[in-house]
Amino acid sequence: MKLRIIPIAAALLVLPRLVYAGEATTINSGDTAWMLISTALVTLMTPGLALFYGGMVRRKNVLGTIMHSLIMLFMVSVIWVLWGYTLSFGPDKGGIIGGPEWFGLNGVGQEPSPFAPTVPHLLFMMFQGTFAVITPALITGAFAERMKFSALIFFSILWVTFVYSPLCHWVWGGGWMSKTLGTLDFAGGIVVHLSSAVAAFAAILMIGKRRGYGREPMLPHDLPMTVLGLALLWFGWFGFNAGSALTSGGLASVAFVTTNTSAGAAAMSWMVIEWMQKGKPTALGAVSGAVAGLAGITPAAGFVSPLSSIVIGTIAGLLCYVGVNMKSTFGYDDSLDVIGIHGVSGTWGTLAVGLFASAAINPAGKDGLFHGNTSLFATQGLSVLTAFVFVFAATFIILKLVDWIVGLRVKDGEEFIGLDQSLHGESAYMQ
Amino acid sequence: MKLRIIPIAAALLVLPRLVYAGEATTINSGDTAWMLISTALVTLMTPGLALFYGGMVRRKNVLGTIMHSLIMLFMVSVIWVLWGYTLSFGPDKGGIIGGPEWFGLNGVGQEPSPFAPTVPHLLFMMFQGTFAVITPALITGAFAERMKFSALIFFSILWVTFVYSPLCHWVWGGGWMSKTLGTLDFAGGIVVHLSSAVAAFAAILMIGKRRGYGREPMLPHDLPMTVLGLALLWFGWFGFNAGSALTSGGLASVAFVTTNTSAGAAAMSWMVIEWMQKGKPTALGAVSGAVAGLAGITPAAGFVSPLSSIVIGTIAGLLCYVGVNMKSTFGYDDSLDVIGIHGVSGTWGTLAVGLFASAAINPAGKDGLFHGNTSLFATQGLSVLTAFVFVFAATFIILKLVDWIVGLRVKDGEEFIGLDQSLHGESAYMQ
Amino acid sequence: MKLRIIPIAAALLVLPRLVYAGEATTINSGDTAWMLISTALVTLMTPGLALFYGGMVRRKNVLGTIMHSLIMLFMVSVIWVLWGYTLSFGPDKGGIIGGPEWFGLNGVGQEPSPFAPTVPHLLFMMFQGTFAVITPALITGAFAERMKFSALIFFSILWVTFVYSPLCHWVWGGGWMSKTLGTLDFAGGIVVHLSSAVAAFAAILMIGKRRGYGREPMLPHDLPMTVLGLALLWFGWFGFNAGSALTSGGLASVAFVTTNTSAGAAAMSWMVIEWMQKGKPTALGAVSGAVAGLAGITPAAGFVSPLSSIVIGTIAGLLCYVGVNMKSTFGYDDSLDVIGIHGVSGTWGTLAVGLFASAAINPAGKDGLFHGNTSLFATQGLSVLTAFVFVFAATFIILKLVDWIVGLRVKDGEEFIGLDQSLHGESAYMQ
Amino acid sequence: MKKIEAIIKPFKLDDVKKALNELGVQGMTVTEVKGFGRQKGHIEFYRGVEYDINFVPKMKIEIVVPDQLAEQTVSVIREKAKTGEIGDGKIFVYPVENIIRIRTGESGEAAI
Amino acid sequence: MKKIEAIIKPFKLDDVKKALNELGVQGMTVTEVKGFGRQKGHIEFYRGVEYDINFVPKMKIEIVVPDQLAEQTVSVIREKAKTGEIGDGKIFVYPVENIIRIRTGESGEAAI
Amino acid sequence: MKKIEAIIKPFKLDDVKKALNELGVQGMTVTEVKGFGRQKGHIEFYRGVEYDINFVPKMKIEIVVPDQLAEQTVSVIREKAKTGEIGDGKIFVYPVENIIRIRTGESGEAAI
Ligand SMILES: Nc1ncnc2c1ncn2[C@@H]1O[C@H](COP(=O)(O)OP(=O)(O)O)[C@@H](O)[C@H]1O
Ligand SMILES: Nc1ncnc2c1ncn2[C@@H]1O[C@H](COP(=O)(O)OP(=O)(O)O)[C@@H](O)[C@H]1O
Ligand SMILES: Nc1ncnc2c1ncn2[C@@H]1O[C@H](COP(=O)(O)OP(=O)(O)O)[C@@H](O)[C@H]1O
Repeated sequence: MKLRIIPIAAALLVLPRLVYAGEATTINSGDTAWMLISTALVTLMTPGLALFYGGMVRRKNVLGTIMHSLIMLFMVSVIWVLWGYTLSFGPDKGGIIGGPEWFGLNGVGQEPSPFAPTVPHLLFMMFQGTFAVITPALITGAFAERMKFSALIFFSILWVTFVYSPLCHWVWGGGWMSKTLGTLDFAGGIVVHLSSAVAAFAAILMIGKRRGYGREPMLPHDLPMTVLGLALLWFGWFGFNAGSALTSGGLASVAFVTTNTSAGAAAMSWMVIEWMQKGKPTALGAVSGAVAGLAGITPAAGFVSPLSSIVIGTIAGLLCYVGVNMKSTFGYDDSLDVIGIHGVSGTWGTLAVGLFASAAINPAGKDGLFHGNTSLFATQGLSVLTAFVFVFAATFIILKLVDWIVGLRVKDGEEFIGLDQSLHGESAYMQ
Repeated sequence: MKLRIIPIAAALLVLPRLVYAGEATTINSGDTAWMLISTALVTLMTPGLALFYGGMVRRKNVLGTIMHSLIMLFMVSVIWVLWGYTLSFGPDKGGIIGGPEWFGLNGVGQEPSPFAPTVPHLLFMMFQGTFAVITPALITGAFAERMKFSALIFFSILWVTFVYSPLCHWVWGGGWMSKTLGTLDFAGGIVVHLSSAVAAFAAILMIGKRRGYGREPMLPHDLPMTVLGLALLWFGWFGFNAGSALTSGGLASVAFVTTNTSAGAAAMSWMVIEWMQKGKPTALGAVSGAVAGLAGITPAAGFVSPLSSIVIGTIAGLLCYVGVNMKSTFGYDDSLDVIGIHGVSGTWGTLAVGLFASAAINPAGKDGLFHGNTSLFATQGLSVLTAFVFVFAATFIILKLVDWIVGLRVKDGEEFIGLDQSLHGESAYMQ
Repeated sequence: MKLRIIPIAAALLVLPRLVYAGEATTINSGDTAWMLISTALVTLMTPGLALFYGGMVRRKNVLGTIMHSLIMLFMVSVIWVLWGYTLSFGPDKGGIIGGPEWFGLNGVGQEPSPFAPTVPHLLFMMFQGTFAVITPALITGAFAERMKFSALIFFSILWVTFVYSPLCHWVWGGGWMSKTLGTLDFAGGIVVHLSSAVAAFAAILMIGKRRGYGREPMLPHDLPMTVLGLALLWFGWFGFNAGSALTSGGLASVAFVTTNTSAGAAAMSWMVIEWMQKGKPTALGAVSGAVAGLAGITPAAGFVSPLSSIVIGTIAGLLCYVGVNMKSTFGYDDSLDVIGIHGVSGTWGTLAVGLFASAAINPAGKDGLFHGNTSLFATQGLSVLTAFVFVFAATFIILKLVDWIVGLRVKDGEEFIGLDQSLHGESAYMQ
Repeated sequence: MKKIEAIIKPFKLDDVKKALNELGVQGMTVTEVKGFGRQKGHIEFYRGVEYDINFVPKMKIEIVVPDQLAEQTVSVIREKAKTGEIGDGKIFVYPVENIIRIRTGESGEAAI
Repeated sequence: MKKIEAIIKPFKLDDVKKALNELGVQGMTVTEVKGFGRQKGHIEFYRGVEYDINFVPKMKIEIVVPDQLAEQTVSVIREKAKTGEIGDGKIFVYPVENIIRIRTGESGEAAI
Repeated sequence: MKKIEAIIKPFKLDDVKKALNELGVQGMTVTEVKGFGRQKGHIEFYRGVEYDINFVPKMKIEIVVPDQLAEQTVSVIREKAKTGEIGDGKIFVYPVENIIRIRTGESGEAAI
């Protein structure tokens, strides 16, 4: 057990506390309280995302879009218990995948987790489960307003099993990325944001544009709903990032502060550039910037100082502003900008770890370029590339398969009427 | 003091920790942190329910429906401090009711709670108060869109005093059900869900159908609001169920995992059966299934394994799907399906404890049928029956009284115009 | 270090625990867990306020109003890290202001906070930051629907720097008010509610009424949104008030209970008086009453008993009901009643400390009038007056300056079209 | 051909529609409108301030019918929309010069 | 009898209504509509993309009046709805063949 | 002058508007309406109960044109709004007695 913990300590951030081996085998009630609530917070992010996305689509597709996220909460919650957790965190098989030993949570109980020794194993499992829930939900923004519901279900089952679980194992579960390459990803720059955006990219290539894209306006039908979604996301992100400390204490506090600061800085930088370029600062721009800042700091949250997080956030806001504009340049239809926001900021944040990380902040981390260590930046860059290639290829194959079995896209008539009525047989609003 | 704790340990789940009597008299900061946030989470459930219900009614009744829930938060918060807590948890009088000794929280302070020895007594009081708030709020779904507001207020005062408080005492406060019968109810299958549904049943019989029920369509006016309500309910339910461990640790983690898993499984099973039977999986169906799964696991959350929770949730979703369809069969008007969802799943979950409970999961619990103990199932069945009879009779009498004093139902004209305008003098939406 | 802590103990409420000097220098994981989540809760209040306010304005101004609050979350989050925290809590300079030593969080790290010795300094900083975020957001209700966005930004930067930071230092950061005067303000009756309302008062005098005020109806466009806002505020207020205990334990529990009870009582008292006076209890009235009760108990939450909180809340509801009606009497246009609600209840709550405080509840507090100590009431009254004069004068000067530089008010045409379209170039709703 | 336009109480819509279908009227177009007339609105309160909401929600039904059906249509609406209380609404009859069915291009009575 | 239909700027509704009441016009029906005309819409931005919102919200007022009131009604509306800026809207006058009050069955001018 | 009123499928609005502009029609007024006709609605499910939503959302376009433009306007709409499937809608032509531009007071064809 010990042998497995040490090598992955960097990624897992099981802090100095680990050093006191004697203590490490006891559940700590304060750490557990923080992980319980962090897990609840991350769970809330998925419906938060449903509303964030739901407000941005047209009125006829709001329930369909919300269901894209909710189905992950429903389905992946069960999958994770059955086979997702053991594939991701089960006993390592050659650095590639977790073994099937913990299928159905066999052997995963109330005892201290091997990954977070002051917290019950079941709780660590659940915390990680919430990440597996939200990652595929993020992807759905790319093909909103045109994906078949049955296709989405097949796709998600396969994607969580064959893309998310291995990648998660490589980075956090004791696999080769953290062990051999030394990748640092505090809370999911690669595992969550980059991976969902690369999957989105593959999906967009396969599924094509919405009917009338570029000709008809496709405007958000309810921006206050999107603002509400952002509120829940921001709130939940404290669990996501500060919870990734896996303990309650100084490191969680650092991650909390960098998360909040980066989000604020990114929202401001998006607003300022939009104001300068378009003459008006929009609410949608501001909340998009905030998400950019939250996603950007995610891989770095527990490795950098608050001042660095201002820089990381500010740049995340600017880059994602450019990112969403790429859409017009290249003419693809990424409905809700998964690539422009999560792809860009996930990549930026992962590289930023290589620049700003400081071992003084987190002894389980490393120093980055600005603290005199050149190698980490290369490691991070290589990790991004590897993840890109793997996720793209695997997602592409899965989508081909699903397309072949049930078809990815709704019929023209269904798309026209809207997914709410055609796929779900309901109207979101009456009167 | 000790004498009182031991017999009710089963219901209170004051874990192994209790064994170390010396330690048990100290406040634990981690347990307290978890109970503080759990209490906040459960408090949030009542406005969550307001939105869940509010989205399902017609546009003209949304504020009226929201007020039905909010008034409980406002009013029962005060009642609980004054007399509710002492009736429920005050020094036991013959197994029937708590004595008046703690009226106005006299003697209830910052010292360890007799029911949760690592947590301040005031905090245990408040945690329990949130349950007393939401239970009558659940009932209001049954008579939505036609109940008089003054009648609701009278009814709730009486119901919390004469139905909720005794029942709560019997099951959790050291009364006869837990002490003599040995009922297990982890977080409120009987006390909350069954009791609210039985009260709903009595209310429906008394108040009759909505004007035009069965002739006019009465469709949800804003389903995204209902989805938001579900999000807050699911989030808050972690406090409800995992908070019912009364400590931060392994047991809370188990309850957390079973809660989330059951909810996911139930949402899926409802969706699947609806898809098969009606050809389309609806969003309202999915979120209804989720509530079925959450309510279904409530009495069992800290007694069963995650795998059992998949079974419990799946069956809860199916049974409640059948449950809401009973309405059409029998022709009663349970506006928002309190019986079909909370009644069915509360009953199922309570019985399921008798099937799936495992003393290996929770030493303060017992083994159920599938772990070789036949008696628990009978106990649970008997508890359901007893609760049914008591709640039905008592609620019926209270309603008769209220009807006699102020009348239960709004006038035809008021119902027609809608409660928002006729009872509250406002419109929910402008333009 | 010790020297600084002792004098401000009253305001900071670092409880008996402090006595054990040895223990006090260690981070406590339970206290930290509670402060982490409390900080997240208070962060959520600002978007909660955005929705609370957003629902009350006309449809054409909802995004503009939401942005008024969000911009504080974005901007003050960064300002606080850079210079706000050090001005408020940095090494004291003559009781007037914190020194610049902690600029950019220099020297503020994971070690125990001098203000909350069981919690990392960074976390205490962040917790306080959330208060600095929401206070200026509260002000914006006064000039909703007519303020220039650029003016708001300038105003907020100056206000947080020159009004909030000094005042916060005086009361909580070791400045003269707590040290010399002995002011008690548990969670922000003066620092947050009174100060925002006085600033609102100055702003209203400067900016004038909305076009058509008094002639055209200016009705809330979406009251369920306001109810949702209240739900998030109430939920977050547990972090605000119970988090202000800075530890997880008895004191946090007291503050939690008084907060919830006061809110319930105030909502009821507003509803009852409205019912008696206007014939109908409104939903907007009830939620306004709840906010009155929450704001009213804020300065007293950790100093008074639950029974006292019923009295404080009840009176807060009644006073604020009268407070919002002053608007009609005096004919000013406080769009969303910042004065009538936060001003009235902040003042009442601060004075109520002088009446109801009990050293038996909180040894770090004092006894009030009803516990036989006359001096505290005078202290509290004097503190209110001082704060009023300072905030009014300083805000007035800042507004003059901003008016002179960019102008406070949008053009007539912009106001007429609505801020969403004219300032932000978007529509909140489509179709 | 005539255009019959009726302003009715919203909850009467279903009854009117059913009766018209029985009469053989197949198509109609319905709009939500605000009515001002003898029937007054109501008072609402927002934070103590009273507002006079002086319109009443109504439904406008538009039906184009051949001349010979006009009278019957009017009397069916009159009968079904009537509650006898103030605010029941009005029926207006207008001349129509032509009508064209978009799908087929038919015009005149054939297009109805 | 004439039907006067006016497309006006929404914020002028109250003034117009008041003036018409003073003239003795008791009833009217109002609908929210989208106007396309000389007055152009505006630009909105969503994540960097510019959209041309090319309609303008307008209010449609419909009033049926006896012939002798028609001219005055038109001129009252014209006066009260005017800002002098583009987009003030139009007034259309149509013939009405009959009008029936649902509540009483009265018809013709008596029903107005 | 004629008033052309068309009930069309909502997604055809843009095409129709563009074509009319090209024809020289500058102004029009659009309202969201519910259509009842041969095209039936659809079924929705709420907690297992089936509801027949029997109206179809439509757009109503109103355009007042000089007599000589009427025919062309009608045929442009017919062409552009047509999908060939049931529910394409109808075009009604009504007489207009007068039209006044509020801003200038012009009346008759000059005001269009
Ligand atoms: N002169 C009118 N022109 C247009 N619509 C009218 C006119 N008079 C009444 N209406 C419409 O008819 C509705 C009902 O009229 P009202 O005077 O309230 O009652 P009643 O129809 O019983 O006389 C009004 O709300 C309005 O929509
Ligand atoms: N020919 C027309 N038919 C129907 N409605 C029209 C017509 N022309 C204008 N309108 C309506 O009148 C409104 C105002 O017209 P517009 O050309 O913008 O300004 P103005 O009335 O000052 O000439 C338009 O928004 C539209 O609703
Ligand atoms: N007699 C009528 N009077 C008014 N509107 C009508 C009439 N008939 C049809 N409509 C409108 O035209 C729409 C289309 O008519 P429908 O019968 O469905 O198809 P089609 O136009 O292809 O014959 C209807 O939804 C309704 O709004």
